[in-house]
Amino acid sequence: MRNIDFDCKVVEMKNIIKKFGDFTANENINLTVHKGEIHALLGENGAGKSTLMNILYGLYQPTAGEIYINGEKVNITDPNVAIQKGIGMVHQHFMLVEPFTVTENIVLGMEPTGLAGKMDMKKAVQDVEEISKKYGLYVKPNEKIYDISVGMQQRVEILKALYRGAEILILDEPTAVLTPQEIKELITIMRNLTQEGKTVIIITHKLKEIKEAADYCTIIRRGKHIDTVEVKNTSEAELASKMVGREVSFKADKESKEKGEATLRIENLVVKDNRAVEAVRGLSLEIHAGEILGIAGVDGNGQTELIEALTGLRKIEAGNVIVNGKNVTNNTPKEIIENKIASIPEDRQKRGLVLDYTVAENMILENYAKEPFAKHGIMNSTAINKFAKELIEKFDVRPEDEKIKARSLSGGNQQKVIIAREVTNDPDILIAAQPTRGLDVGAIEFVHKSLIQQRDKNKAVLLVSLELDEIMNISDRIAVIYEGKIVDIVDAKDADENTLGLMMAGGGIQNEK
Amino acid sequence: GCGGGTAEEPAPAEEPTEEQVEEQVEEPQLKMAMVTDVGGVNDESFNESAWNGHQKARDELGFEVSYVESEQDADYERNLETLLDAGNDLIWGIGFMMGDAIAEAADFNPDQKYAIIDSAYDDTPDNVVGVLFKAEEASFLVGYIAGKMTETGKVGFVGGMDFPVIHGFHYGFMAGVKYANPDAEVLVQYADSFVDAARGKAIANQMYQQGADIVFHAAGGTGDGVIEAAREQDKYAIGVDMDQNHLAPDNVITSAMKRVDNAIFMIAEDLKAGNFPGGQTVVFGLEDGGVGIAPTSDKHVPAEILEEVAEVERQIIAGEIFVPDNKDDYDANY
Amino acid sequence: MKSKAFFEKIATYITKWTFGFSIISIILGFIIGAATLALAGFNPIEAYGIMARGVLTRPSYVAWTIIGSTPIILTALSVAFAFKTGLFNIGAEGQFMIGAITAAMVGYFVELPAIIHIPLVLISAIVAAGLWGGIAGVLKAKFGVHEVISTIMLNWIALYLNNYIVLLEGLRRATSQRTHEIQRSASIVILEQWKRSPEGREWLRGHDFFGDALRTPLNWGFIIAIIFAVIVWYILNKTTLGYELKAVGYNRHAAEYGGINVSKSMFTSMVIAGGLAGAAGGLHVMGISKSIASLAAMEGYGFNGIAVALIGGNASIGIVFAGLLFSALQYGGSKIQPALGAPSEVINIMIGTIVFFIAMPKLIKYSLQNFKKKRGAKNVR
Amino acid sequence: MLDSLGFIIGTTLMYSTPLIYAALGGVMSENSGVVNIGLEGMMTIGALIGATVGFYSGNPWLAFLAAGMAGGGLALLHAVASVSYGADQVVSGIAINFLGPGLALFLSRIFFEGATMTKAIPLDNKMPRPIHGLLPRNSFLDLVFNQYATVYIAFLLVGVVWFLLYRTKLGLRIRAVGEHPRAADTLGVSVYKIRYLCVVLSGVLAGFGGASMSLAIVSNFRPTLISGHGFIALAAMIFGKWKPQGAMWACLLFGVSNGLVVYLGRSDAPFEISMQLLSMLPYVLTLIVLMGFVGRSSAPAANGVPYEEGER
Ligand SMILES: Nc1ncnc2c1ncn2[C@@H]1O[C@H](COP(=O)(O)OP(=O)(O)OP(=O)(O)O)[C@@H](O)[C@H]1O
Ligand SMILES: Nc1ncnc2c1ncn2[C@@H]1O[C@H](COP(=O)(O)OP(=O)(O)OP(=O)(O)O)[C@@H](O)[C@H]1O
Ligand SMILES: [Mg+2]
Ligand SMILES: [Mg+2]
Repeated sequence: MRNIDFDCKVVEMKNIIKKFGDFTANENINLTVHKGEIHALLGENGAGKSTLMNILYGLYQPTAGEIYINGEKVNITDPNVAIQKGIGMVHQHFMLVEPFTVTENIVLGMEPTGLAGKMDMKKAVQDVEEISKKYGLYVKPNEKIYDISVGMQQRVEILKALYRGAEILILDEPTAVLTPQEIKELITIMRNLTQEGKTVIIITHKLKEIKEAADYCTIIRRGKHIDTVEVKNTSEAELASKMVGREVSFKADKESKEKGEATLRIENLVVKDNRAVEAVRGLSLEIHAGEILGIAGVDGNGQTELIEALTGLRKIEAGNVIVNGKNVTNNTPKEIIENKIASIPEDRQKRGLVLDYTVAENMILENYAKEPFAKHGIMNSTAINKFAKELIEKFDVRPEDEKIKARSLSGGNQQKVIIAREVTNDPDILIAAQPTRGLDVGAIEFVHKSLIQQRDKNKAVLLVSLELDEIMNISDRIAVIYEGKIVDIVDAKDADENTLGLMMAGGGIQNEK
Repeated sequence: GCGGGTAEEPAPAEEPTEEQVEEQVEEPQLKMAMVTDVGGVNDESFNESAWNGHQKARDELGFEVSYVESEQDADYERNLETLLDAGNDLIWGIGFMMGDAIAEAADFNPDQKYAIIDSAYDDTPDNVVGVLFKAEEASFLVGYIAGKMTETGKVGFVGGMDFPVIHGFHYGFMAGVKYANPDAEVLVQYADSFVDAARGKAIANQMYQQGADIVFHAAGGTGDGVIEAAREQDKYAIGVDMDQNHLAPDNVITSAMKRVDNAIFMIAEDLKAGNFPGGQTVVFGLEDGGVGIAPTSDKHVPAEILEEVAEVERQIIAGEIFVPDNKDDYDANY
Repeated sequence: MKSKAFFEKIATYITKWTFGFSIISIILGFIIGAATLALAGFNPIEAYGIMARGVLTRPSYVAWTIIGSTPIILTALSVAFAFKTGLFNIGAEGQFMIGAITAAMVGYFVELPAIIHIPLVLISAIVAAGLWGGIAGVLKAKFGVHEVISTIMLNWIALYLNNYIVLLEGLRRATSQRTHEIQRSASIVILEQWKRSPEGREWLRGHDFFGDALRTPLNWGFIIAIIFAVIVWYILNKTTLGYELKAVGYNRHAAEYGGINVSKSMFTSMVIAGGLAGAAGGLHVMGISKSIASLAAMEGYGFNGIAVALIGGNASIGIVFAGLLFSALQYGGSKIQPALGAPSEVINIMIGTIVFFIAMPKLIKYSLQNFKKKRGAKNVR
Repeated sequence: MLDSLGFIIGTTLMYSTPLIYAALGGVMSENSGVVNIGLEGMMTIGALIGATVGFYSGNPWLAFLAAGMAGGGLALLHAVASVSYGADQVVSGIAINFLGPGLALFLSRIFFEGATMTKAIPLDNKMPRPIHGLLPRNSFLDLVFNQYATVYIAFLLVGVVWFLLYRTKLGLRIRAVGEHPRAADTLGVSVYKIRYLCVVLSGVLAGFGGASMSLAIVSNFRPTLISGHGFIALAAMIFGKWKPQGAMWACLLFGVSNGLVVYLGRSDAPFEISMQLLSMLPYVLTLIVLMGFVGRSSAPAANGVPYEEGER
């Protein structure tokens, strides 16, 4: 049973105000957390959650307001202070040094040292193994970060905090990248921690998790404190409406539909990853017109490589990709696009947008050389801007200005720009990779609608996502990918979370390792 | 920037004040000025020597003198013009690189007197004097000294870049060595750089290692390395253009001097005397002290050798010894 | 109190204006330069006076400044073009030399009527240097060789190539280390024949302005440089090529995803950059030097080009003005030597300072913000 | 034959030494995420100060340290700009390359009556040659090992820098700051302090490099003494993939090819080859090696990216 000590307020944040220039991210926010409690912070993107926690962790200085730790007023000038006060934070965007080992990442800043400032690696490794055992957070101390799964990376992040003796643990959107199993594990871990008398503050958009894990939940909207509720006597719907300020529908409504013939055929495809290891190993798949095929799988099972291969960004070692009967294996991205394959890349800022180009310029990334945007190599800005205006209008991109740089758009709006562009290309096949990562319910609703529209227009949609709910929500068929192979394909109707999760984790199939 | 970007060096701070002082005391004086080449005025070489000549003219003939330095090839013309506007009576271009620029300027300003060091014209304009030096004669003398003083029978020559002006030093030296010591061997290597001291040092080291005990350089900054090698190996080196003994008092036994200073001073005298040799090419050699060996030579070179050198000098002046300044002449005669 | 508001206006205006920072940096550069001069015991006012007079007070002075600005404007355009497409072209220096070598050869060996000869020489210089720049592009695209290394190496190779070619028999002028002068038909000096002719001299003696201006090898190079500046601006901002190259420069991954051939773009970009620097070298030979000489060290056109590009904010117009300023500083600086005997490396110190402050607009922004109200200052963290 | 080999090795060491210092400087600075193309300028000021202090004090070690400090001082400017004021590091580096030589000449005039060439330092006041005279003159071993102290120190420093970067906690922090400053920041590692330290150190090393020219290879400064060495060192550092040992090998490659240029160019060489063409060897060789054997070199992830503490 939970053991919250209500007499001991470990964290009290009073009337916190944070301004960035003229932009107010936090406006008089109050937050009280008791010892041993799991406290959820809920809010849309940009509501001010990370900002608030960054203030608690000393990364930002509040413009106004007071902070009390264990009843004592503190002035957290920088993370060192926070660490002294027993605060640890796992950031929304992982703070891991890729080429470093797990151990190096964990001990960085508190390295065990011998004489002449020489690092005592042996001791460091021992320490890491010790705490990872203690809290049941399994990691490989000597692996480099880029060699380990996202799940393990997350555990490394948590260990970083615990290694510094954190009593209060802040987790900023920790589950965004985890499988159902990993999420369950995480929840158990949080429970264990609270059993140990530690306190957990978790930021998330996922109401289900809040219901499952949290004791209390503070809702923030547009930087303002809306309410703090005891989770067990609230419903997900209630939380959601508090968060967005209106009712939201969860189930994406789509009427069933007969699928046409196979538009995209993938025949035992083999693709290598950056380290020249086979990531996709003889994968075969068919996607039909008028269906959404969802690929479910744990991150790092070849999804990225599969998509890059399909879009011509990565060399195909063996196998074929056939589009409308035409073999496009190892075609250039340009040729692929001309063969009416469009894609929403998983990393919108790396692949999807030229952040220093205007929204308009980004809207024509694939068609810049085509009429009416250009003629004989000369660009026609009026045509381009006109086109951009229409899309901004149609896809409700905010702010409504085609001349601002994509960089200054918010995550969700950046995603809208990409979707607008890709959908407008009127492709036969739309590949969507993690299309809703980091977006809030509102934005998610929109993305899902657009995907379903494509399907209803009798296009083939390939959806790759780590969010099992999303897959189950909008796919017609679900293919589970594991270690570069499709282990099984099921109809969305008769799919159930646990069996899928099991397959994603490599269960259900004998021949492995 | 990288490389020659900063090879620019103007007058010492105290210069102008002195000039102004003189301006007050002296009545209307002649003005003479020079444009250095990209080497800059403190190049320990002909630019510096030329400036010394100017200063001598200032101190002894009461000239008012100044100079402009060039950073790039392209600066020559406009620097000449800067001096023109400054109202100089005579403007010097220091170095063959300025040949074209001087001709151009002289053509446009027929009333302005110009002179150029190390360059001659097929038909020299009336307002220009070309000044040439028989560097080969001085080189012959130091070559003679080297030939006499070498104990290993091997001496070396390090050239800056492989082109005519340097060939004078090269073949004059070889001839001198052979004249003094027919079976002495001369190691020759060009550094293809006037700035790479490390390479000069490496080349000299190699020569000493191959048994040479005296190395003569005509290689500007690269020569610093040659002299350095001599110091380290405790061997002999021969300097060029100016008396470079001060760089390594124990090792630089002599220098093949090109008395640009004398030449400039003499032309200045002519100018003052009102017989400026316009339209001619004046060639300075041993005869008129335009070239010669360093005064400090007696520190290392035995007196009897110096006496022989004096005799050789006489013979060269008398035309009894032929001194080559290029490969063909050398091959033909030695 | 009123002045505060006033400063605030200025401050906000300047921080908005593209070249605002450059202007301030330039002013700061002059201040530091003055301090240095004073340190060396010279009267800065006097020195700057001489510089100003030495650059502005006569047609020929202005002409010299313009002449001097031509090559660095072009090398700056070269550097800026590469910058825009995400490449750092330290190689303008070598590309300049290749352009000059080519021009000297084509200008001397080929004999044609000027109307054909001039374009021919210029184009061959551009092409040769373009290919030279392209080498770095290929090395980067195909072998992943960092363009900074390759262009540095190529500079030195070009230097020795220059010295090799200058001394080739047939091209070299007897008893000298210069090549033969290019044919008159390849010269772009304005009215060259005429102003040498007796009647030309006669007329010029009568007309002070032109007489003075035409004493200099005033040539079409500057006009051509301006034209190139416009072309560069046009390519980068109005053409699909520019769109591709900039996309690669900003985010090669997105460009690749958008179907742009990244390797090809890098090559193209370096070719164009090389071509611009080559034009500088070519025009230099056709307009001023008429021949090339063996070089003891690099002349610095490329490196000065980098500075000019930065001062000009990598924008075409900016570069034209920065080039003129740079040239004026160098030319004016050469005049404080004979006049005052003041050390001319003060000029380099000034240029360095200007570039230094241009590197950190933030510093300027912060100091300006101190004019603004406390609140304004606090938000900057 | 053996002597020729000895000569080439000896020349290689002489040529490589100044480059190694400067390249190590680059390694320090860029591993902490600050691009440093100002090495040339820092070497130049180092060379001038080294020669000057060496001449007046007669104490080479004092001179060497002074040169380091001079380089460090100039680097401090670079640090202020690129660390505190988020400057474009390339731009500020270029500025350093104008300021360094400018200042050097300016100071030279002050110290040497208006001359930009310093007076020669007597042999005994130059850097010592630890084992000078112990070995028979121009014997193989003598040619190889009878080097100035600066040469030995250079190679020693390669080891030191390697140990610092890969074996100490400071090194771990430096590399963390270079790879992912935000991560280091969130763990309470001060990105600014680390970067200041590294940039200044890089200047000190570059200053040493300059001094190793003016105190050992020759014994005076002239404006052309440092002509491009800083840029070659920069290339060597990239070539060496931002690692001290890698940079060292690159510098040695460059040195050996220069040794070969001199060796092959000697008058009794088996074949006749134009010195100009021969002089291209080091640069051509570098390019070929890069193409063939080295391939893509990858900088520290955050190299050149200004970091602002407390921004997202
Ligand atoms: N350093 C900053 N400078 C300016 N604005 C900022 C900064 N950091 C955050 N903001 C803005 O403050 C608001 C709150 O940001 P914050 O990251 O706290 O949102 P969030 O609730 O964490 O959203 P998400 O769910 O997307 O993480 C956002 O609009 C963000 O753009
Ligand atoms: N570092 C920053 N500096 C200045 N403004 C910022 C910064 N980061 C974000 N902003 C601005 O704050 C706003 C919100 O940014 P944010 O990335 O938090 O989007 P969001 O609130 O998460 O919206 P979405 O749900 O679409 O992702 C955007 O308009 C963005 O321009
Ligand atoms: Mg967001
Ligand atoms: Mg957040």
